[in-house]
Amino acid sequence: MRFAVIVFPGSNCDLDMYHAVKDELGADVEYVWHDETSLDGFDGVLLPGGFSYGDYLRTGAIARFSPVMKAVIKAAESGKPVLGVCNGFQILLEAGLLPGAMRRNQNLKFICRPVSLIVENNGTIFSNGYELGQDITVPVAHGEGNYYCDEVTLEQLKENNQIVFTYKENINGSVERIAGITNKAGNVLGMMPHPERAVDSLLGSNDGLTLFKSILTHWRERHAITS
Amino acid sequence: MFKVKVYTTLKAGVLDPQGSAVTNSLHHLGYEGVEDVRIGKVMTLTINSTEDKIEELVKEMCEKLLANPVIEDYRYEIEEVVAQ
Amino acid sequence: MFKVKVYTTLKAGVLDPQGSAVTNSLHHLGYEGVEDVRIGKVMTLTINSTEDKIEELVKEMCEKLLANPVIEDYRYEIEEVVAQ
Amino acid sequence: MQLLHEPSPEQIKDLRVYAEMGVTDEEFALVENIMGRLPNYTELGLFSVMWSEHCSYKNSKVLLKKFPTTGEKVLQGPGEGAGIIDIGDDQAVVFKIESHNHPSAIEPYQGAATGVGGIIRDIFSMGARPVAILNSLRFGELTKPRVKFLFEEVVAGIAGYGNCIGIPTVGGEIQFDPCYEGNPLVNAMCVGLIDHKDIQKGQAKGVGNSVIYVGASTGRDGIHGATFASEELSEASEAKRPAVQVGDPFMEKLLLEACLEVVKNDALIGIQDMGAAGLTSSSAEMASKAGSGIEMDLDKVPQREKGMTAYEMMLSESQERMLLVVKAGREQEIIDLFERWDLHATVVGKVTDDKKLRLLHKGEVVADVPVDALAEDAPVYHKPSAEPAYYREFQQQPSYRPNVTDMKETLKELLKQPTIASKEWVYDQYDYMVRTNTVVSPGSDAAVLRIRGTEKAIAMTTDCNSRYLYLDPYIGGQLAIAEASRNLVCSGAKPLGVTDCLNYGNPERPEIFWQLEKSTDGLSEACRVLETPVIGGNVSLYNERSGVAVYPTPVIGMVGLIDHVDHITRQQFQQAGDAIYVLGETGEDFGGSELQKMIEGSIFGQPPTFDIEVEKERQEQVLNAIQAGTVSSAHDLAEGGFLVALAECTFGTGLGASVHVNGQDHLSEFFSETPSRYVLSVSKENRSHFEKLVPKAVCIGEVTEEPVVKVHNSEGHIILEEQVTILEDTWRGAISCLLKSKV
Ligand SMILES: Nc1ncnc2c1ncn2[C@@H]1O[C@H](COP(=O)(O)OP(=O)(O)O)[C@@H](O)[C@H]1O
Ligand SMILES: [Mg+2]
Repeated sequence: MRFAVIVFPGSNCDLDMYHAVKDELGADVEYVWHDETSLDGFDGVLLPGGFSYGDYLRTGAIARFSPVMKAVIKAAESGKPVLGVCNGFQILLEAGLLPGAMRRNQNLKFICRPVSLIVENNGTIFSNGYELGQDITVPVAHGEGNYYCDEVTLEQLKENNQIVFTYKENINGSVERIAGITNKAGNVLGMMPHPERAVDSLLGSNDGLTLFKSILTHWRERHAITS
Repeated sequence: MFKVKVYTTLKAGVLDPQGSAVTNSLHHLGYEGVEDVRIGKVMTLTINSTEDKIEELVKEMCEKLLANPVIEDYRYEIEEVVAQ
Repeated sequence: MFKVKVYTTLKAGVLDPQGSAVTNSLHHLGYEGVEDVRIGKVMTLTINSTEDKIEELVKEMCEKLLANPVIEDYRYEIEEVVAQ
Repeated sequence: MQLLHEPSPEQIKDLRVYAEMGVTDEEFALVENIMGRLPNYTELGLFSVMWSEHCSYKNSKVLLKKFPTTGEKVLQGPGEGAGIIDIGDDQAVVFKIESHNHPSAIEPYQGAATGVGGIIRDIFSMGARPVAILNSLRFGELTKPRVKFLFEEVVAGIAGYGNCIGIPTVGGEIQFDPCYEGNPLVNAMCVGLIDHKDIQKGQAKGVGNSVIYVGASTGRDGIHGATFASEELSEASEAKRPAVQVGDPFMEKLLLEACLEVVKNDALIGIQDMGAAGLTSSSAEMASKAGSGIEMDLDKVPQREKGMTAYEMMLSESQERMLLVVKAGREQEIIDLFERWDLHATVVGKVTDDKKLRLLHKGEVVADVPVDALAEDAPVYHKPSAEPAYYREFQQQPSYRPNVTDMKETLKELLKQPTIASKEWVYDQYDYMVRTNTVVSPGSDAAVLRIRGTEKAIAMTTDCNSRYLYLDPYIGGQLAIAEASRNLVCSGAKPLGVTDCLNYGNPERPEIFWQLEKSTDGLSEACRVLETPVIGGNVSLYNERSGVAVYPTPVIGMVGLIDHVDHITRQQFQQAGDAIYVLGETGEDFGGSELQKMIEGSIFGQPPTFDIEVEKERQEQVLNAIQAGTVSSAHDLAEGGFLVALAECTFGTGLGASVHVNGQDHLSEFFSETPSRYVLSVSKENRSHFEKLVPKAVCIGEVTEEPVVKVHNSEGHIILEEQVTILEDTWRGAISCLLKSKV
């Protein structure tokens, strides 16, 4: 399986994502520059965290016009797994690939620390390796992770089982403690916590590695069936 | 030449963490009468264009980039100015 | 009851990285005519007061909290409204 | 400072216009002499910034000479953007600390943010990849609204810049004391990694090569910032302050990545950031170091504002700009490389052989000045020095002993002091994990980063207990170095070298110069004994407000090498049943202690007694024991003394400690701040090996399952007992509690 890590001007967790996939997951991975127009040849797309375009105007607002985003949308539509972490999540929201929007954290401060997440849905491409209801430790590092959506959208998220992770404690004010959601089709996941920072116990936790392994497992299964 | 002001504000009903913080601070400072503060952005654009479709243009920029329709409302003011 | 709008903008000469980023982005989107964007804040305050010194009050709030006089200019608009 | 007409050279002399720029009569005469004519306004501007204390170190140079700056592993000592030390495998660490005190006093968010931005540029302009940021902060007491504001904004500014650019902020230190109220200190340190082959020098070599400008365009912000930083703060200085510089971390992220690509290109000859005195210092220093000259056409300099004069452009301190020297004929390659990062590089001049800095503007030569005169020939002063009266008085006082009745309450009160309390409120706002190398995050004695692709790790810390320096700058100076070094040793690292930031009051006052003199003596001596050469630093003088000078505060940044990640050690206890040892006898040392400050509201008397040789011996033993794999946790005893340190070892672990004290002077055993002491925990199987390596360590008890701190006396009676959660909550919540309180 071959992953693309998209690099926007101002991305700064691209390296972490790259190493998580390459060194810890052991899969193929390449950086893809924001002005590329094709993602053909990649089986999965990773939008890393950081401050694309300085997070100026609104987080993710400027990056979503990068040429590569057309290819990301195409990949999403074709059913490939697309994972947006932190700023990557914010870009997916601005691009309309996921519903809702981000506001500044309730206490208006950047928060960086390992937090407990609850796995709300382990039936997705991204979470099949977790137990339902499992309590995992994954770091957050964001200033605008206060997820918002209107009530209608929230109902839909629940109905379609799109909420994958919630915070055990509401650290930032998010609606219903939402930490990560998928699109309706289930192949696009956006999450504020950083699974790529939790892949090596030397650095505290490797609970995030399961997420990457889930993607790989899913891909292998599908591949085994179709080939 | 146009001077355009675009105002974006959070939609009614969307909780505004920054606004709440300012309200609290104002209370702390003794301005108890302040019931509510909402914070938005004002963007001042200088546009070099003789276009008569300036309004359409501005609207387009707002919808595409300057505002996020999921949580924000916007309005604008357009003023024609003589270039110095 | 008053509805007060406070506008803060960066002083002339103070770098506005946000504004530059938006200008560039608009250029990329094909709006070449946009020469400059400066980004400021608009704060909408609802103040429950019958005070006739409302203007003084608002000025004080701006100086103390709402604006950062070192890098920002501010102005305000005060409108008296009938409470619903 | 916008003038409709710049004064003529004659007017400058006759009306003493130079005085407004901080140039003295003697210095002006010197300039006239060097030039062989009267300088024009622009030329005088160049001299005034380059000869300011901030750029020339004219008042501190004589003292800096005393520092040991060489060593087997030193690849680059003072003199470039940052110092460099070899760590083996053809890799090296690059680090430097710098102050941004005055800008932060005026506009704390942007002041702190641009301070971080500036120090990062120093590191990547050496060709190194910045891997960590640290800081050292000083504020007044957290009870005043203005202090709270400064504190919150400074922290937000550091976070805002570091988080956005994606370099982890992994450590720092903060002290609160009334002497910093009007003049807070904001020092930022950056650490980078480099392969030996990539080391750059800021030199303008090769006649005809091109001078290239890249980064943000030049505005009127920060004009005369260097001069501003070389004066005391006052109401008057606030009025004439330059337009505040606003940081653009996004621009710097692009610059950083692009420059790290450029240094791999052999078309690059030299590169330097535009820091203090911007275009002036970068061009003059690059030329001076290379023995060449530079000619620049200011019309080509990207400008943000209309109608800028040569003077304004040369003195602007707009942020996020770099100056490069590139081989003639290969400019386009470099320009294209920057273009890929959305950065516009422009050729603004060329290297000449006449050792002059020549500036053209609108077709005319507006300045023609010898570069060495600017960069090298600033006057050097040896200011008069005088022992202050307070010092004599303190020395004569009897040794201070506090009056304490309730030990447990005292411990809790100490844990609440903001200088001791958890700094979680602060570092929660810093992304200390980005780039996923941070093994020991903020909250231990030193931060530790692994070096990817090797078994090694580096440890880093900033330290300075300025109270000791105030009481005795010589001993205090030694203590600052010793503490930094001890902190590295506790994390399993061998200290490599020092960067220092000397924050003092007005050196023109003999008592202040005396402090500078004595403390640099102490620092130098400790560096020599502990074999930690000074490879760079920064001097910030004139830290005064309304005649009140800050305590002498030479902040020490230190980096150490851990030869294997297995040796990384934390201050927290690791498992129940481990034996707890204390290394180092306890004396009656309360002068300048946290307890004295808490009880008396001020500090006086003499600082702790200190023996640098003993310090060295213990550091070596502890490091040996750690490297032999016998130590589970290690923590040094600092502010607050033994009980505070013991409690800290339990925090965040869910464990407790049961210990006994043998002496009769419980007050000293609990709270004295005798230096060179450690609390170590050792697992059962390692005890005998450990005791051989650290023969003087005394076993005082053990780590317990039950989360309680218990202290017994020599008869076995419990003399102090408290739940860890109660102690921990007090300690963890103290700062946010102070910030919320309305007092
Ligand atoms: N306190 C100090 N101790 C040792 N070296 C110092 C000290 N202060 C300044 N230096 C050295 O003097 C040189 C010039 O310093 P500085 O002007 O701050 O550098 P830059 O031009 O990069 O800002 C640097 O190499 C710096 O490391
Ligand atoms: Mg510098």
